[in-house]
Amino acid sequence: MSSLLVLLAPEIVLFITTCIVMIVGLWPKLEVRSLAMPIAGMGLLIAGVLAINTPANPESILPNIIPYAKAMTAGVGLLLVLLLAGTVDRSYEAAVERGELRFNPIHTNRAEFFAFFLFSLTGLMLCASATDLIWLFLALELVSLPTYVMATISTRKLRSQEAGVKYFFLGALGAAIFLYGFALLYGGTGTTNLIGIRDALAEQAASGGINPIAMAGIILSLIGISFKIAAVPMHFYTADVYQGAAAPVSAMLAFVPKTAGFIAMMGILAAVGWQYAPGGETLAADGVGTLPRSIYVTLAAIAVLTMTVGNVLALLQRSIKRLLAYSSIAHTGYMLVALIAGPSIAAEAGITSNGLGAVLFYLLVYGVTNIGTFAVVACLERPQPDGEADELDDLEDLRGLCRTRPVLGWVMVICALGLLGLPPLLGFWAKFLLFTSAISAGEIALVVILGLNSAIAAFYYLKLVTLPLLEEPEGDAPATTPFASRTFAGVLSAALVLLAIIPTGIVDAAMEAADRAGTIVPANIEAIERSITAEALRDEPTPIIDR
Amino acid sequence: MVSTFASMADFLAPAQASFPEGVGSVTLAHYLFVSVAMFTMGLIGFLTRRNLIIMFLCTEMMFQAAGIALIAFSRFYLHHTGQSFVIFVLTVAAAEAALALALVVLLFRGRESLNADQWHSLKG
Amino acid sequence: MSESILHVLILLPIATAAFIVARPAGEAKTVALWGSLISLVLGVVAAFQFDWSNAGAMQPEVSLVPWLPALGLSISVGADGVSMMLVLLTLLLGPICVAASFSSIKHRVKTYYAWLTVLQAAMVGVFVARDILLFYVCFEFTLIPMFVLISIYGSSNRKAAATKFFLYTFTGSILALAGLIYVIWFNATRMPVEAFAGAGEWSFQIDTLRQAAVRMSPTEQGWVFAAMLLGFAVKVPLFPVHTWLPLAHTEAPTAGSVILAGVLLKLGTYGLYRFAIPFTPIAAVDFAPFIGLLAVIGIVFAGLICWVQDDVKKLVAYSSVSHLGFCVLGLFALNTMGQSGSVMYMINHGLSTGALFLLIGMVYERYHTRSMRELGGLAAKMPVWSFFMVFFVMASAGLPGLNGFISEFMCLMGTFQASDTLAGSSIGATPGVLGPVFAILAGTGVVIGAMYLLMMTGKMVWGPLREPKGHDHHNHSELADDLNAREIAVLTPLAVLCLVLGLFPTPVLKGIEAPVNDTVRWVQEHGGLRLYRDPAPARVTELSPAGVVTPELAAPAAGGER
Amino acid sequence: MQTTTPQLAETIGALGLGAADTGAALEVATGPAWAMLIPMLPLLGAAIMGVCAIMGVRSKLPAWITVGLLGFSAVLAAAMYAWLPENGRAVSVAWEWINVSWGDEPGQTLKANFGFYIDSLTCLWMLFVTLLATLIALYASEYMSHDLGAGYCRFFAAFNLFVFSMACLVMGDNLLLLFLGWEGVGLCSYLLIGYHYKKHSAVFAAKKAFIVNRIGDLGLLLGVFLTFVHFGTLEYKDLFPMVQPYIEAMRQGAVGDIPAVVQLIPVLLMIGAFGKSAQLPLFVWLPDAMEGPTPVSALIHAATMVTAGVYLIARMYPLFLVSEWALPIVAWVGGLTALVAATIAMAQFDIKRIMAYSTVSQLGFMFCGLAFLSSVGGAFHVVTHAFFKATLFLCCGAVMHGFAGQLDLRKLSGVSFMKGWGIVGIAMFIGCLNLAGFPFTAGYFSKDMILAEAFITPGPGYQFLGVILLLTAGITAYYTFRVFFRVFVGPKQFEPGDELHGHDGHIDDHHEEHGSASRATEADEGHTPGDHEPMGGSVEERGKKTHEHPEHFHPHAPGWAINGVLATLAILSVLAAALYFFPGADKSHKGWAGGMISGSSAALVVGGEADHPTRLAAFVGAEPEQGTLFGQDPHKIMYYVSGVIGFVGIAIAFALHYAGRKESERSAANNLLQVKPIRTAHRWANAKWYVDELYDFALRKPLWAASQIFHLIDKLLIDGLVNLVGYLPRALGKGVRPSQSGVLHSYAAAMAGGLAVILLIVLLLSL
Repeated sequence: MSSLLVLLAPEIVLFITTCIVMIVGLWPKLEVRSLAMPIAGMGLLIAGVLAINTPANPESILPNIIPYAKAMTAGVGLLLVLLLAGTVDRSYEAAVERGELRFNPIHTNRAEFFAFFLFSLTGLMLCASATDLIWLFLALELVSLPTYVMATISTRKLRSQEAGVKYFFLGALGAAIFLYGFALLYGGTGTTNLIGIRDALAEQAASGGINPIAMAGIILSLIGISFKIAAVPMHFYTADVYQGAAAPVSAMLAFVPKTAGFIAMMGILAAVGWQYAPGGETLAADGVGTLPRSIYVTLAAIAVLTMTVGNVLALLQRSIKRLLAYSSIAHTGYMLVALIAGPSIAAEAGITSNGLGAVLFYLLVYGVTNIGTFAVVACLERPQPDGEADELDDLEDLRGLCRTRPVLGWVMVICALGLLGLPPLLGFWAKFLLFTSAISAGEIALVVILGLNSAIAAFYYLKLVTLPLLEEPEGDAPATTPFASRTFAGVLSAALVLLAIIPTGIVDAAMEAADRAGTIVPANIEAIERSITAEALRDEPTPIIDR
Repeated sequence: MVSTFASMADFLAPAQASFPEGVGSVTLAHYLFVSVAMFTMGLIGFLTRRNLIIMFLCTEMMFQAAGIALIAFSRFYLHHTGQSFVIFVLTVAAAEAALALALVVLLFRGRESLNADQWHSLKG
Repeated sequence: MSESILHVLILLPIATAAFIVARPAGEAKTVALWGSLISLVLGVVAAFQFDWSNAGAMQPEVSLVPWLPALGLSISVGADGVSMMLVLLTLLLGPICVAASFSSIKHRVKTYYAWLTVLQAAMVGVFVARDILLFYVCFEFTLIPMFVLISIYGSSNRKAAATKFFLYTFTGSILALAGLIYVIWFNATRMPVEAFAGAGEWSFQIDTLRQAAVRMSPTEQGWVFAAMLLGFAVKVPLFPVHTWLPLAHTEAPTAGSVILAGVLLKLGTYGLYRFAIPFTPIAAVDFAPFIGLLAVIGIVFAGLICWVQDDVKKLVAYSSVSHLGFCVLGLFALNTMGQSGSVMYMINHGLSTGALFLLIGMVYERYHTRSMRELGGLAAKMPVWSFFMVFFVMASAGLPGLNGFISEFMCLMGTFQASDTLAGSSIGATPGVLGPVFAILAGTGVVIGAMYLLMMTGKMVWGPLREPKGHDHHNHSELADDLNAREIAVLTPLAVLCLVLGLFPTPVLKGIEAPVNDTVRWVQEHGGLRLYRDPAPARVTELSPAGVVTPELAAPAAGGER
Repeated sequence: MQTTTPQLAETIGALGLGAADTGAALEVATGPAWAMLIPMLPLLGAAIMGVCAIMGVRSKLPAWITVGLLGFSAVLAAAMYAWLPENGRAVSVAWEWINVSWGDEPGQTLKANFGFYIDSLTCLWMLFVTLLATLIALYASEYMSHDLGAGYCRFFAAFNLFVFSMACLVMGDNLLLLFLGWEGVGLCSYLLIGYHYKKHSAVFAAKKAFIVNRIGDLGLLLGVFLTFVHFGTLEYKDLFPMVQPYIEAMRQGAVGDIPAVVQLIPVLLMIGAFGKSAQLPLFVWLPDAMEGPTPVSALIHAATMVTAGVYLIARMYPLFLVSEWALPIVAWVGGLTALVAATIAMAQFDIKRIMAYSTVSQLGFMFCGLAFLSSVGGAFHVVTHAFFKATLFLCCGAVMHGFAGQLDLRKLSGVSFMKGWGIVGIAMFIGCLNLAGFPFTAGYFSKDMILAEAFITPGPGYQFLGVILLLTAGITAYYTFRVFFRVFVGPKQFEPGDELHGHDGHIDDHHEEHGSASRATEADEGHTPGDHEPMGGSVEERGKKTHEHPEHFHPHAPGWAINGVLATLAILSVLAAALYFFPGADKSHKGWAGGMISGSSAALVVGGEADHPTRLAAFVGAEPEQGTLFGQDPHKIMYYVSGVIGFVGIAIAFALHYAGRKESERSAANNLLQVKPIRTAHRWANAKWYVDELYDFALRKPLWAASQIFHLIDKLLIDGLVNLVGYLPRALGKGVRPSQSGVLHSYAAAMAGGLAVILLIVLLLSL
């Protein structure tokens, strides 16, 4: 039990922080209320530090994932906290400040907003700790439910409410689907423990194929979770929600549920394993293989469709947030490729071939980079007739930004190039790992499609580069929000993207996190070891060479 | 197709023995059928109805379909995992319901309507 | 040659760029000029330190600065003869481009010079990279500065041109990356550790990967080659994927065009030379006729298109397509003559076409048009300009005695030689798959080259003076009618080099001979060219007592069998 | 290949032939370093001219420097001749030019030095090249004096550069250096033809010359490639010994033993020769090249550069000998060119153009000489032709200079009798006699050597070619004297040309103040851009612009430099005949040139002995037979035949163009033109048989159209495809966009549908 507490320490810290934030957020004194954000940050910091030192959990199907995943959550969470400043209650607080209104805890949103945010992150961390389908289900719901509220209340505009309604109802539908999938998976294997499921599935596969009910469960789970990661066919909400929600919330939506979804998918797929013979659903004799065929085909189709749909739709957008939403869909597709590739059997040869590690690293990079772009949107505003300033969300608003608001402009330029994956920025290394892992798994076709999609993506990312950097500004400089922390968040992420020169430790951590995931099916360990040896022995140089 | 169902039937065959005498003729397959039917009905309801509250109720129905499946499987395997899962599902469903109602109220204030089709200004 | 000097060559431009940004705009050009001049001096120092007697080997022997140890990535630099030459070319064009921009760049000066300098760092990085990822990083990074230079400082249609340039080359190079990664993976997982140093590891060292790559099966090689070809052919640009170039050239500012033609296009041919061919020799041999065909089509097709151009810059841009066709043809002759010629071509094209772009830029600054309908007979008004124009046109047309001839001759000769059919009976032939037919077809490009270049000269330089309507230089530009001292100073080094390389190319040829010989030998060993597979006595030779081989008597006998 | 290998020497010795080449070539001496000065002095001159231009020298200094340097070169050439040992060969290497190596075996190193090969053939050529260049530079010092300043410097820079290039061409010790010179003279020709760069016709002619030459050069280049590929070397000293076995095979009639590759080499090389020496079908550039200043026409386009083709064949003679096809092709091309060019020359009115066509025609003779296995005849004709044709051109130039650019023979008459024109007239007369082949002139002897061989050399249709050449000789005599009788004798009458001096060069200097724009506009109206102009400028066009002040015009008699040079050249032309008898070591019809040739690669045999028996067996088919003509020594017969034909030609010219002519415009010939067939023929010949138009129609226009089509293909199809590919994602996006309708239910339906589809797929997959 105590070991479990150690594993869950970050979540516990976050939960405590949440409680404090809830109270503080309702405090009558503005100074104290304002502490909600710093306190949330502190909590995240502590949780992150704790997370780094979390030991491996042998009971988890992804035994090493916790430190990395939770630290990543905390780290990106910190950036998000900076970004979230002033998202809600801005006009209300201003009115209170001016003395027009008296503070009334009923009318403030601050407490629940930050609390929900922390809850969501807690859920994300729990996802990483999950060893059981029930746990996973609860964690996923804990991630999602707060975000529904956050999207809805992020602005007082109707579009936020529209975003909320779409997000919530479709989210519930998605949740129902993966819940049903979980139920079937349980039915097909007789256990909800992921390791148990893994063993049961391996046993089934070895004795004539995976049980159809289990298979249906896996498929339904994956599709249901596709909603969280915004993959086809569950991606429809993405653009509408990101556009409707305030930019900081969109940034969060692009990271938190997506990460949760990917971690959940990794868990489920790890239970399935990547050791099936290509083209069949039996275990590969040498332990080197891929996902079961139907899952493989499903995921591959989803991956291809997701990146393509995301990119081609992003091409047409004028709204920055919509564009970024579609780009977020596309990135999901990219990551799916690595997920399909899985932890290469050649993992011993080099960590660069571990697809799960690549996904984990990509998630971090994507989160950071994406926050940079959203931060720029979050920092720019246009005064509205109704007094409440509105975000600038049109591409044209970026025109000449590097000249009028150099900091924001450059943040946009760097982060867009990072998303594009231009070397030597952080995004390139992330994409590079996707490439290596997918090629290691022999997914050449997927890699080529990924490459072509990156090229399509270049077109709209270039817009994000060209407009601020190269165009001459028109008219006055756009107004900026008075929240320095947002700018700081942007600068911070841009700096991270730019100073990609030393992500060594992080890559290491990501790879370590994914280490041994899914490769330790007991029934297969021996076969795999044998195959590795055979591999080394078998490979003689082709005859041409030594002449 | 045939083989799939055949293997399914194989899997379900011992189920009959596991259930108590009183409901002897009701197999796991029956429960699953009910569950699938509920899920499908929920889905169809979600797709066809426009009222936000009814739509939400439909998702609840889908949740409960999963619940039925879980309980059936739980009984089938003769352990409690599935049943405890259902407890959590119910909890979550309750939380969701609370949230849904709050949301619906908020939305109603915005548009004076509960028709889901009202919300289509964000698109493209 | 020390490793640090190469590091400095990469880092100095970046530092210069930072300095430019930090200083006021007025000082930008001075700083940039000094920075690039210092780089050039350092480059010359490096060239002196370089052990030319051992030009075939990468120098320094070992270079490893860890960069991303997690990925096994290091900053590993070095140069052999070929790299050194191309680095020198890059460094030479640096100050020239800076100085050529003094009068034409008036707004956003700091941005301009900063990007121009950063670009130099990336280009040097490409040529000295011994780590495949460092290469790729630099290769890709060149896109950004060029993109910025074109889209801010170009002419009217600049944005479309820049976008097209970026997307086109980016698409290609991503696929090339996939191919390169495949090789990396192959080495890491399919190579037994004992095969060679670095086998079975996630290594990014070009030398290591080359050894692994040739062990791939022909099919694998084919795919990897195709991927790399896509990436590099776009950059070259080879015939059907060339359409971005005329657009980019036409719209780019003068210095941009110079860099583009002078160095950036060479990244493609260098990539083919350094990666595509030695990595996948079997595929290179198999694909050679196909690529040869594309190159020949490019030579003729683009050459004829030049002939009907009105925009003189576009003409020179298309001529680049045509010229680079020779370069690619030489590479795929897969013999020393062709490949040395090709490397020479890279250098020479950089000098002469770069100079042509400079000249056109100078006229454009004065007249703000590049249309040969509006502009002509400038010899009457700009004799110095005309002298340089005719000079560089002749260099470009491959007039013997100037640099262009050496490389054109060698590429064609290499192509001609590379014939398995002839290799049996003729002692000067080498194993290869191109042969006389390709040389003859490409040779028509020489005539076509004369046609369009002289057409251009005839219109621009000779004939009665034609100036754009309403042109009055007094209110147009502060520039003198003819070239001023700065402009002459920009052109003179290029002209001198053209002459020197035309008359005394041997030192350079010897510098690139050793590495090229290594490459060729490598390709022939691993690519399965006929004579090496079967070192049959196809060539009858007899040793005289004096130890001198006298093939002449054997030749007719061997010939008679045909 | 520096040492003789015993076996090889033995073999060659046993063959008993080619010893002159092989023995010496394998034992190549080191030439004197000062021989390298012959090309380098002109190069230095070119550099000095550049300095002069930069310094703005506006005196005749450039000319004097040029004359001095070239004169020194000529002296050195003479010294080189004197230095030349008996049958000696020497190589002076200046520096290593190109060296690419990929192995140690023969044929694995391509080496080309900037080195100079000195043998008697080189000396023969360099002697007349440098001598003529010096004289013509002197002439030009006066002729170009209207253009003092930058133009003057430019002229002499190109002039010097030309001599340098020509020296490289002739002296180069390898084919690549020859090619350097080959293209170098082409460049100088381009620059000098286009000297009057403001004239469209000049620019066009220059371009045409360069491009047409480039076509030939491509052939030459391919020949060089093939030479290297087969023999593994480009250096003469290594190359020639390797050809010997083939020569032996040829001598024994074993043509089949000679690889086709080897037989192909000369065919490729000769394409280059045809281009440079203006033979069919590449002759069209030379007449247009007359746009250049006359000294240029004289030196480059008559005396020296155009003989480069002859030199090439002579130099590579061993290779030509071993090819079944090469020499017959050369013969027929040469013969037909001679005839065609002569017929065109008959109908021209521009005297420079007549001379140009005559040059083409005479070059045809030289080619025939080479082809008839009489390299001596070819070379001798080159030398004599160089002198008398230079004389003729310079006389024409003097006329042009004096009469403001007037060159139309209908507008000039009796020039010799005008004050100060005596020397010109006499020189012209001597030149004409030579060209017409008047007995005992140099031209007579050299032409006979070629004509005679036509009838005794076995070859495909050579006898018939001989007849053609004889006919051509008659025509030559006619058109030569047509010029003389029309222009230089007869009633004194003239109409000045439209240029005050030479061409429009110096007009600029005076009119600069009027502003360039107005002049440009004028020119624009007057001309279409050069590229669209029909090929060739014509006399008529020039005649359109009437002279400004005809009344005040006085012919500008030549000064001392022109007269001096003309006199010298005329004397030299006469003296050249002496070469035929000097040094007389050989049979009577060999002469000095025979001595020079026999010691070089162009030699057919060793020494003067055993001439006909060693004629190559391939041409004979079987047994070589002693050639005779009407049972006599053909050379002797030819003395009479060609003498008579020359007389006839001159007589016809006299009758048609001198007898009874009262004014410049009309002569007896005009009556003849009333006859319709003659008029038609005249019109066609005057229009140069429409060859230019044919090329324009058959080559240039289709190529132009193809280029336009390519341009369209590039723009629409290739780029269009690229753009389409670029547009595809957008199109796809537009197609997918409706799915993002913003309606909750459609999203839900799509999600459910997607779920269903995926489940279906999985179901199907698991079957």
